[in-house]
Amino acid sequence: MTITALFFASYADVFGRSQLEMEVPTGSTVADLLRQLHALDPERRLPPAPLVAVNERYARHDQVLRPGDEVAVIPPVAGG
Amino acid sequence: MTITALFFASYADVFGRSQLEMEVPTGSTVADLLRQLHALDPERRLPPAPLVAVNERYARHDQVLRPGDEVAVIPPVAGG
Amino acid sequence: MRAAIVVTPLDPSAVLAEIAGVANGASLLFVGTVRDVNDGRAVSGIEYTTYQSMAVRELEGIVAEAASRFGTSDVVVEHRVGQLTLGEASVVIGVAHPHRAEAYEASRFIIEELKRRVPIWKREEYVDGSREWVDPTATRAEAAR
Amino acid sequence: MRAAIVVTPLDPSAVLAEIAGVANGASLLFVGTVRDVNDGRAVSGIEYTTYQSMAVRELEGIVAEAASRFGTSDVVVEHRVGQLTLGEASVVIGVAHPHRAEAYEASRFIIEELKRRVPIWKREEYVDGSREWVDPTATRAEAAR
Repeated sequence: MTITALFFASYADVFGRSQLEMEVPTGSTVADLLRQLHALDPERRLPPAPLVAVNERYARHDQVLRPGDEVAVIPPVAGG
Repeated sequence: MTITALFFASYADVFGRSQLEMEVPTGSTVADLLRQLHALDPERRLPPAPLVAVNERYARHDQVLRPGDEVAVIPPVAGG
Repeated sequence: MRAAIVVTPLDPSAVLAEIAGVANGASLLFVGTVRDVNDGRAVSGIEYTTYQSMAVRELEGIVAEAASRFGTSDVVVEHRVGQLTLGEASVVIGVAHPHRAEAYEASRFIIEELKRRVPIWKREEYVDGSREWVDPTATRAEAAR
Repeated sequence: MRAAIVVTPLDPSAVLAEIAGVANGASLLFVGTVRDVNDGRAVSGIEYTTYQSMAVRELEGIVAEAASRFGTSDVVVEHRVGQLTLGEASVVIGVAHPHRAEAYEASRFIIEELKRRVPIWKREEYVDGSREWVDPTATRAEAAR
Protein backbone atom coordinates (compact mmCIF):
# COMPACT_ATOMS: atom_id res chain seq x y z
CA MET A 1 0.00 0.00 0.00
CA THR A 2 1.03 3.60 -0.52
CA ILE A 3 1.79 5.96 2.36
CA THR A 4 2.61 9.65 2.06
CA ALA A 5 5.54 10.68 4.26
CA LEU A 6 5.88 14.37 5.09
CA PHE A 7 9.08 16.05 6.26
CA PHE A 8 9.38 19.46 7.87
CA ALA A 9 12.12 21.91 8.79
CA SER A 10 15.44 20.14 9.49
CA TYR A 11 14.00 16.75 8.44
CA ALA A 12 13.09 18.16 5.01
CA ASP A 13 16.80 19.05 4.77
CA VAL A 14 17.72 15.47 5.66
CA PHE A 15 15.69 13.99 2.81
CA GLY A 16 16.11 16.91 0.42
CA ARG A 17 12.36 17.08 -0.01
CA SER A 18 9.16 17.70 1.95
CA GLN A 19 7.13 14.75 0.73
CA LEU A 20 7.70 11.15 -0.37
CA GLU A 21 5.26 8.50 -1.60
CA MET A 22 6.31 5.18 -0.07
CA GLU A 23 5.27 1.58 -0.67
CA VAL A 24 4.94 -0.51 2.48
CA PRO A 25 3.49 -4.01 3.07
CA THR A 26 -0.07 -4.21 4.34
CA GLY A 27 -0.08 -4.26 8.16
CA SER A 28 3.02 -2.10 8.44
CA THR A 29 3.35 0.11 11.50
CA VAL A 30 4.83 3.56 11.96
CA ALA A 31 8.00 1.81 13.16
CA ASP A 32 8.20 -0.18 9.92
CA LEU A 33 7.91 3.01 7.90
CA LEU A 34 10.60 4.66 10.03
CA ARG A 35 12.93 1.73 9.30
CA GLN A 36 12.54 2.41 5.58
CA LEU A 37 13.20 6.09 6.15
CA HIS A 38 16.32 5.38 8.21
CA ALA A 39 17.59 3.27 5.31
CA LEU A 40 17.35 6.42 3.15
CA ASP A 41 19.43 8.36 5.70
CA PRO A 42 22.88 6.73 5.79
CA GLU A 43 24.33 9.72 7.67
CA ARG A 44 21.83 9.08 10.49
CA ARG A 45 20.68 12.67 10.71
CA LEU A 46 17.15 11.54 11.51
CA PRO A 47 16.98 10.55 15.21
CA PRO A 48 16.29 6.87 16.03
CA ALA A 49 12.80 7.59 17.39
CA PRO A 50 11.40 10.86 16.02
CA LEU A 51 7.96 12.26 16.79
CA VAL A 52 5.37 11.13 14.25
CA ALA A 53 1.87 12.25 13.36
CA VAL A 54 -0.54 10.13 11.34
CA ASN A 55 -3.24 12.11 9.57
CA GLU A 56 -2.44 15.21 11.62
CA ARG A 57 -2.50 13.50 15.02
CA TYR A 58 0.49 12.50 17.11
CA ALA A 59 0.84 8.73 16.91
CA ARG A 60 2.69 5.93 18.66
CA HIS A 61 5.24 3.94 16.73
CA ASP A 62 3.18 0.75 17.03
CA GLN A 63 0.21 2.29 15.21
CA VAL A 64 -0.78 0.21 12.19
CA LEU A 65 -0.89 2.18 8.95
CA ARG A 66 -3.69 2.16 6.42
CA PRO A 67 -3.55 2.86 2.69
CA GLY A 68 -3.30 6.57 1.95
CA ASP A 69 -2.23 7.53 5.47
CA GLU A 70 -0.30 10.77 5.74
CA VAL A 71 2.65 10.23 8.07
CA ALA A 72 4.47 13.36 9.18
CA VAL A 73 7.90 13.06 10.76
CA ILE A 74 8.05 15.90 13.22
CA PRO A 75 11.26 17.61 14.36
CA PRO A 76 11.32 19.15 17.86
CA VAL A 77 8.71 21.90 17.65
CA ALA A 78 9.78 25.50 18.27
CA GLY A 79 6.70 27.69 18.00
CA GLY A 80 5.98 30.81 20.01
CA MET B 1 0.99 71.46 67.15
CA THR B 2 -1.18 71.25 64.06
CA ILE B 3 -1.65 68.05 62.07
CA THR B 4 -3.59 67.68 58.83
CA ALA B 5 -5.82 64.61 58.79
CA LEU B 6 -6.99 63.33 55.41
CA PHE B 7 -10.02 61.08 54.85
CA PHE B 8 -10.80 59.12 51.73
CA ALA B 9 -13.69 57.17 50.28
CA SER B 10 -15.92 55.68 53.02
CA TYR B 11 -13.94 57.46 55.75
CA ALA B 12 -14.63 60.82 54.12
CA ASP B 13 -18.31 59.87 54.46
CA VAL B 14 -17.79 59.10 58.16
CA PHE B 15 -16.42 62.58 58.89
CA GLY B 16 -18.44 64.42 56.25
CA ARG B 17 -15.25 65.93 54.89
CA SER B 18 -11.94 64.96 53.29
CA GLN B 19 -9.61 67.04 55.45
CA LEU B 20 -9.40 68.29 59.03
CA GLU B 21 -6.81 70.49 60.75
CA MET B 22 -6.26 69.06 64.26
CA GLU B 23 -4.44 70.34 67.33
CA VAL B 24 -2.49 67.65 69.22
CA PRO B 25 0.04 67.91 72.07
CA THR B 26 3.72 67.80 71.14
CA GLY B 27 4.96 64.18 71.19
CA SER B 28 1.62 62.74 70.13
CA THR B 29 1.63 59.52 68.16
CA VAL B 30 -0.60 58.27 65.35
CA ALA B 31 -2.54 56.36 68.02
CA ASP B 32 -3.16 59.58 69.96
CA LEU B 33 -4.50 61.25 66.82
CA LEU B 34 -6.73 58.25 66.13
CA ARG B 35 -8.18 58.54 69.66
CA GLN B 36 -9.20 62.13 68.88
CA LEU B 37 -10.74 60.98 65.60
CA HIS B 38 -12.66 58.17 67.28
CA ALA B 39 -14.11 60.77 69.66
CA LEU B 40 -15.53 62.55 66.60
CA ASP B 41 -17.17 59.28 65.45
CA PRO B 42 -19.75 58.34 68.09
CA GLU B 43 -21.34 55.81 65.72
CA ARG B 44 -18.01 53.95 65.54
CA ARG B 45 -18.00 53.70 61.78
CA LEU B 46 -14.22 54.13 61.71
CA PRO B 47 -12.59 50.80 62.63
CA PRO B 48 -10.59 50.61 65.88
CA ALA B 49 -7.22 50.32 64.08
CA PRO B 50 -7.40 51.68 60.55
CA LEU B 51 -4.48 51.84 58.13
CA VAL B 52 -2.63 55.14 58.35
CA ALA B 53 -0.10 56.93 56.18
CA VAL B 54 2.05 59.78 57.42
CA ASN B 55 3.31 62.07 54.68
CA GLU B 56 2.33 59.56 52.00
CA ARG B 57 3.97 56.52 53.61
CA TYR B 58 2.25 53.75 55.52
CA ALA B 59 3.01 54.25 59.20
CA ARG B 60 2.75 52.32 62.46
CA HIS B 61 0.44 53.60 65.14
CA ASP B 62 3.34 54.26 67.51
CA GLN B 63 4.97 56.70 65.09
CA VAL B 64 5.53 60.10 66.76
CA LEU B 65 4.01 62.99 64.82
CA ARG B 66 5.72 66.23 63.94
CA PRO B 67 4.19 69.66 63.31
CA GLY B 68 2.61 69.91 59.86
CA ASP B 69 2.50 66.14 59.31
CA GLU B 70 -0.14 64.96 56.85
CA VAL B 71 -1.88 61.91 58.33
CA ALA B 72 -4.11 59.99 55.94
CA VAL B 73 -6.61 57.49 57.33
CA ILE B 74 -6.83 54.80 54.69
CA PRO B 75 -9.86 52.58 54.08
CA PRO B 76 -9.27 49.09 52.66
CA VAL B 77 -7.82 49.78 49.21
CA ALA B 78 -9.65 48.51 46.16
CA GLY B 79 -7.62 49.46 43.12
CA GLY B 80 -7.27 47.46 39.95
CA MET C 1 9.61 52.32 33.40
CA ARG C 2 6.71 54.52 34.34
CA ALA C 3 3.69 54.65 36.63
CA ALA C 4 0.78 57.06 36.41
CA ILE C 5 -2.68 57.81 37.75
CA VAL C 6 -4.79 59.42 35.05
CA VAL C 7 -8.35 60.68 34.60
CA THR C 8 -8.56 60.10 30.86
CA PRO C 9 -9.34 56.79 29.08
CA LEU C 10 -6.44 54.32 29.05
CA ASP C 11 -4.78 53.25 25.81
CA PRO C 12 -3.51 49.63 26.09
CA SER C 13 -2.04 49.69 22.57
CA ALA C 14 0.10 52.70 23.44
CA VAL C 15 1.40 50.88 26.53
CA LEU C 16 2.22 47.81 24.43
CA ALA C 17 4.17 49.99 22.00
CA GLU C 18 5.95 51.74 24.86
CA ILE C 19 7.36 48.53 26.38
CA ALA C 20 8.39 46.95 23.06
CA GLY C 21 12.04 46.44 22.21
CA VAL C 22 14.16 44.03 20.17
CA ALA C 23 15.81 42.69 23.33
CA ASN C 24 12.42 41.40 24.50
CA GLY C 25 10.92 38.08 23.45
CA ALA C 26 7.72 38.44 25.46
CA SER C 27 5.34 41.31 26.09
CA LEU C 28 2.50 40.90 28.55
CA LEU C 29 -0.39 43.32 28.80
CA PHE C 30 -2.90 43.13 31.64
CA VAL C 31 -6.06 45.19 31.27
CA GLY C 32 -8.51 45.43 34.17
CA THR C 33 -12.01 46.42 33.11
CA VAL C 34 -15.32 47.27 34.77
CA ARG C 35 -17.55 44.23 34.65
CA ASP C 36 -21.29 43.99 34.82
CA VAL C 37 -21.59 41.77 37.89
CA ASN C 38 -19.74 41.74 41.21
CA ASP C 39 -20.55 39.51 44.17
CA GLY C 40 -23.80 38.64 42.41
CA ARG C 41 -25.00 42.24 42.03
CA ALA C 42 -25.66 43.93 38.66
CA VAL C 43 -23.18 46.79 38.30
CA SER C 44 -23.76 49.85 36.10
CA GLY C 45 -20.50 51.72 36.72
CA ILE C 46 -17.65 52.42 39.13
CA GLU C 47 -16.29 55.62 40.58
CA TYR C 48 -12.59 55.38 41.43
CA THR C 49 -11.00 57.83 43.85
CA THR C 50 -7.42 58.02 45.04
CA TYR C 51 -4.93 59.65 47.34
CA GLN C 52 -3.13 60.73 44.22
CA SER C 53 0.33 61.74 45.45
CA MET C 54 0.70 58.63 47.63
CA ALA C 55 -0.77 56.36 44.97
CA VAL C 56 1.79 57.54 42.42
CA ARG C 57 4.56 57.04 44.96
CA GLU C 58 3.38 53.50 45.79
CA LEU C 59 2.89 52.58 42.13
CA GLU C 60 6.35 53.86 41.28
CA GLY C 61 7.74 51.79 44.14
CA ILE C 62 6.00 48.67 42.86
CA VAL C 63 7.22 49.23 39.32
CA ALA C 64 10.78 49.77 40.52
CA GLU C 65 10.62 46.66 42.69
CA ALA C 66 9.27 44.56 39.80
CA ALA C 67 11.96 45.91 37.48
CA SER C 68 14.76 45.02 39.88
CA ARG C 69 13.28 41.70 40.98
CA PHE C 70 12.48 40.35 37.53
CA GLY C 71 15.20 42.08 35.54
CA THR C 72 13.57 44.43 33.06
CA SER C 73 13.02 48.17 32.86
CA ASP C 74 10.26 47.81 30.27
CA VAL C 75 7.43 48.18 32.77
CA VAL C 76 4.51 50.61 32.53
CA VAL C 77 1.49 50.88 34.81
CA GLU C 78 -1.42 53.26 34.37
CA HIS C 79 -4.46 53.41 36.63
CA ARG C 80 -7.47 55.50 35.75
CA VAL C 81 -9.65 57.25 38.33
CA GLY C 82 -12.99 59.05 38.09
CA GLN C 83 -16.26 57.78 36.69
CA LEU C 84 -15.99 54.59 34.59
CA THR C 85 -18.71 52.75 32.72
CA LEU C 86 -19.05 49.03 31.94
CA GLY C 87 -16.22 47.59 29.88
CA GLU C 88 -13.90 50.56 30.37
CA ALA C 89 -10.31 49.90 31.43
CA SER C 90 -9.40 50.91 34.99
CA VAL C 91 -5.80 49.66 34.90
CA VAL C 92 -3.23 48.69 32.29
CA ILE C 93 0.00 46.89 33.18
CA GLY C 94 2.61 46.35 30.50
CA VAL C 95 5.74 44.24 31.03
CA ALA C 96 8.24 43.19 28.39
CA HIS C 97 11.16 40.85 29.09
CA PRO C 98 13.60 38.71 27.13
CA HIS C 99 11.83 35.62 28.55
CA ARG C 100 8.15 34.85 29.06
CA ALA C 101 8.31 33.32 32.55
CA GLU C 102 9.61 36.54 34.06
CA ALA C 103 7.12 38.63 32.09
CA TYR C 104 4.21 36.64 33.56
CA GLU C 105 5.63 36.75 37.08
CA ALA C 106 6.35 40.47 36.97
CA SER C 107 2.90 41.28 35.61
CA ARG C 108 1.19 39.22 38.27
CA PHE C 109 3.41 40.67 41.00
CA ILE C 110 2.45 44.20 39.97
CA ILE C 111 -1.33 43.67 39.93
CA GLU C 112 -1.26 41.83 43.27
CA GLU C 113 0.87 44.52 44.94
CA LEU C 114 -1.27 47.25 43.38
CA LYS C 115 -4.39 45.70 44.88
CA ARG C 116 -2.68 45.21 48.20
CA ARG C 117 -1.27 48.65 48.85
CA VAL C 118 -1.97 51.42 46.35
CA PRO C 119 -4.46 53.89 47.89
CA ILE C 120 -7.25 53.72 45.33
CA TRP C 121 -10.87 53.08 46.20
CA LYS C 122 -13.93 52.26 44.20
CA ARG C 123 -17.61 52.89 44.70
CA GLU C 124 -19.72 50.50 42.71
CA GLU C 125 -22.98 51.76 41.26
CA TYR C 126 -25.67 49.16 40.85
CA VAL C 127 -28.44 48.80 38.33
CA ASP C 128 -30.97 49.21 41.19
CA GLY C 129 -29.67 52.77 41.76
CA SER C 130 -27.75 52.11 44.97
CA ARG C 131 -24.00 52.48 45.37
CA GLU C 132 -21.40 51.19 47.80
CA TRP C 133 -17.71 51.48 48.60
CA VAL C 134 -16.02 48.18 47.84
CA ASP C 135 -14.18 46.57 50.77
CA PRO C 136 -12.09 43.67 49.43
CA THR C 137 -11.14 42.65 53.00
CA ALA C 138 -14.82 42.12 53.82
CA THR C 139 -15.30 40.15 50.59
CA ARG C 140 -12.33 37.95 51.39
CA ALA C 141 -13.58 37.31 54.91
CA GLU C 142 -16.99 36.32 53.54
CA ALA C 143 -15.41 34.11 50.89
CA ALA C 144 -13.42 32.32 53.58
CA ARG C 145 -16.56 31.34 55.44
CA MET D 1 -12.76 31.43 20.75
CA ARG D 2 -10.51 31.17 17.75
CA ALA D 3 -7.10 29.89 16.65
CA ALA D 4 -5.29 30.72 13.44
CA ILE D 5 -1.97 30.40 11.65
CA VAL D 6 -1.41 33.44 9.44
CA VAL D 7 1.25 34.80 7.11
CA THR D 8 0.43 38.47 7.60
CA PRO D 9 1.56 40.74 10.46
CA LEU D 10 -0.31 40.16 13.72
CA ASP D 11 -2.51 42.84 15.26
CA PRO D 12 -2.47 42.57 19.07
CA SER D 13 -4.93 45.45 19.48
CA ALA D 14 -7.49 43.68 17.32
CA VAL D 15 -7.13 40.55 19.48
CA LEU D 16 -7.60 42.61 22.64
CA ALA D 17 -10.78 44.11 21.17
CA GLU D 18 -12.00 40.67 20.11
CA ILE D 19 -11.83 39.14 23.60
CA ALA D 20 -13.32 42.15 25.41
CA GLY D 21 -16.74 41.92 27.04
CA VAL D 22 -18.56 43.47 29.99
CA ALA D 23 -18.65 40.12 31.81
CA ASN D 24 -14.83 40.14 31.96
CA GLY D 25 -12.82 41.94 34.62
CA ALA D 26 -9.39 40.96 33.27
CA SER D 27 -7.92 40.78 29.79
CA LEU D 28 -4.46 39.35 29.29
CA LEU D 29 -2.52 39.73 26.08
CA PHE D 30 0.70 37.81 25.47
CA VAL D 31 2.81 38.88 22.51
CA GLY D 32 5.86 36.85 21.51
CA THR D 33 8.37 38.81 19.46
CA VAL D 34 11.62 38.13 17.59
CA ARG D 35 14.49 39.22 19.78
CA ASP D 36 17.98 40.21 18.82
CA VAL D 37 19.89 37.62 20.84
CA ASN D 38 19.29 33.92 21.48
CA ASP D 39 21.64 31.60 23.33
CA GLY D 40 24.26 34.34 23.11
CA ARG D 41 24.14 34.68 19.31
CA ALA D 42 23.15 37.90 17.50
CA VAL D 43 19.95 37.18 15.58
CA SER D 44 18.86 39.14 12.49
CA GLY D 45 15.58 37.37 11.75
CA ILE D 46 13.55 34.16 12.01
CA GLU D 47 11.82 32.04 9.40
CA TYR D 48 8.83 30.16 10.80
CA THR D 49 7.44 27.13 9.00
CA THR D 50 4.54 24.90 9.96
CA TYR D 51 2.54 21.79 9.21
CA GLN D 52 -0.39 24.11 8.75
CA SER D 53 -3.40 21.79 8.91
CA MET D 54 -2.11 19.93 11.97
CA ALA D 55 -0.94 23.15 13.65
CA VAL D 56 -4.41 24.68 13.35
CA ARG D 57 -5.95 21.48 14.71
CA GLU D 58 -3.56 21.41 17.68
CA LEU D 59 -4.01 25.12 18.39
CA GLU D 60 -7.77 24.76 18.28
CA GLY D 61 -7.49 21.85 20.70
CA ILE D 62 -5.38 23.92 23.10
CA VAL D 63 -7.80 26.86 22.95
CA ALA D 64 -10.79 24.58 23.57
CA GLU D 65 -9.00 22.90 26.48
CA ALA D 66 -8.07 26.27 28.02
CA ALA D 67 -11.63 27.52 27.60
CA SER D 68 -13.11 24.50 29.33
CA ARG D 69 -10.44 24.23 32.04
CA PHE D 70 -10.41 27.90 33.03
CA GLY D 71 -14.02 28.79 32.25
CA THR D 72 -14.04 31.37 29.49
CA SER D 73 -14.75 31.35 25.78
CA ASP D 74 -12.97 34.66 25.23
CA VAL D 75 -9.74 33.11 23.98
CA VAL D 76 -7.93 33.96 20.74
CA VAL D 77 -4.56 32.67 19.52
CA GLU D 78 -2.82 33.71 16.35
CA HIS D 79 0.61 32.47 15.24
CA ARG D 80 2.40 33.99 12.31
CA VAL D 81 4.64 32.01 9.97
CA GLY D 82 7.03 33.04 7.20
CA GLN D 83 9.90 35.49 7.36
CA LEU D 84 9.96 37.73 10.45
CA THR D 85 12.37 40.51 11.32
CA LEU D 86 13.53 41.75 14.74
CA GLY D 87 10.77 43.01 16.99
CA GLU D 88 7.95 41.53 14.92
CA ALA D 89 5.25 39.52 16.69
CA SER D 90 5.25 35.78 16.05
CA VAL D 91 2.38 34.91 18.37
CA VAL D 92 -0.47 36.71 20.10
CA ILE D 93 -2.55 35.09 22.83
CA GLY D 94 -5.58 36.90 24.17
CA VAL D 95 -7.59 35.68 27.15
CA ALA D 96 -10.36 37.53 28.95
CA HIS D 97 -12.07 36.25 32.09
CA PRO D 98 -14.25 37.60 34.88
CA HIS D 99 -11.28 37.10 37.25
CA ARG D 100 -7.58 37.80 36.82
CA ALA D 101 -6.15 34.61 38.35
CA GLU D 102 -7.80 32.43 35.72
CA ALA D 103 -6.81 34.84 32.93
CA TYR D 104 -3.13 34.53 33.90
CA GLU D 105 -3.33 30.76 34.26
CA ALA D 106 -5.13 30.26 30.95
CA SER D 107 -2.70 32.50 29.08
CA ARG D 108 0.32 30.69 30.51
CA PHE D 109 -1.25 27.29 29.85
CA ILE D 110 -1.78 28.19 26.19
CA ILE D 111 1.75 29.42 25.49
CA GLU D 112 3.33 26.42 27.26
CA GLU D 113 1.13 23.92 25.40
CA LEU D 114 1.74 25.75 22.12
CA LYS D 115 5.48 25.45 22.60
CA ARG D 116 5.16 21.82 23.63
CA ARG D 117 3.06 20.42 20.82
CA VAL D 118 2.06 22.70 17.95
CA PRO D 119 4.04 21.74 14.83
CA ILE D 120 5.78 25.02 14.10
CA TRP D 121 9.52 25.34 13.54
CA LYS D 122 11.89 28.24 13.33
CA ARG D 123 15.15 28.80 11.57
CA GLU D 124 17.14 31.58 13.16
CA GLU D 125 19.21 33.80 10.93
CA TYR D 126 22.29 35.27 12.54
CA VAL D 127 24.08 38.54 11.98
CA ASP D 128 27.13 36.54 10.81
CA GLY D 129 25.09 35.24 7.85
CA SER D 130 24.60 31.68 9.09
CA ARG D 131 21.25 30.15 9.93
CA GLU D 132 20.06 27.20 11.98
CA TRP D 133 16.91 25.29 12.89
CA VAL D 134 16.14 25.84 16.55
CA ASP D 135 15.89 22.68 18.66
CA PRO D 136 14.45 23.60 22.07
CA THR D 137 15.03 20.07 23.35
CA ALA D 138 18.77 20.43 22.68
CA THR D 139 18.77 23.83 24.37
CA ARG D 140 17.01 22.41 27.40
CA ALA D 141 19.41 19.48 27.57
CA GLU D 142 22.37 21.86 27.43
CA ALA D 143 20.82 24.13 30.02
CA ALA D 144 20.36 21.14 32.32
CA ARG D 145 24.05 20.28 32.21
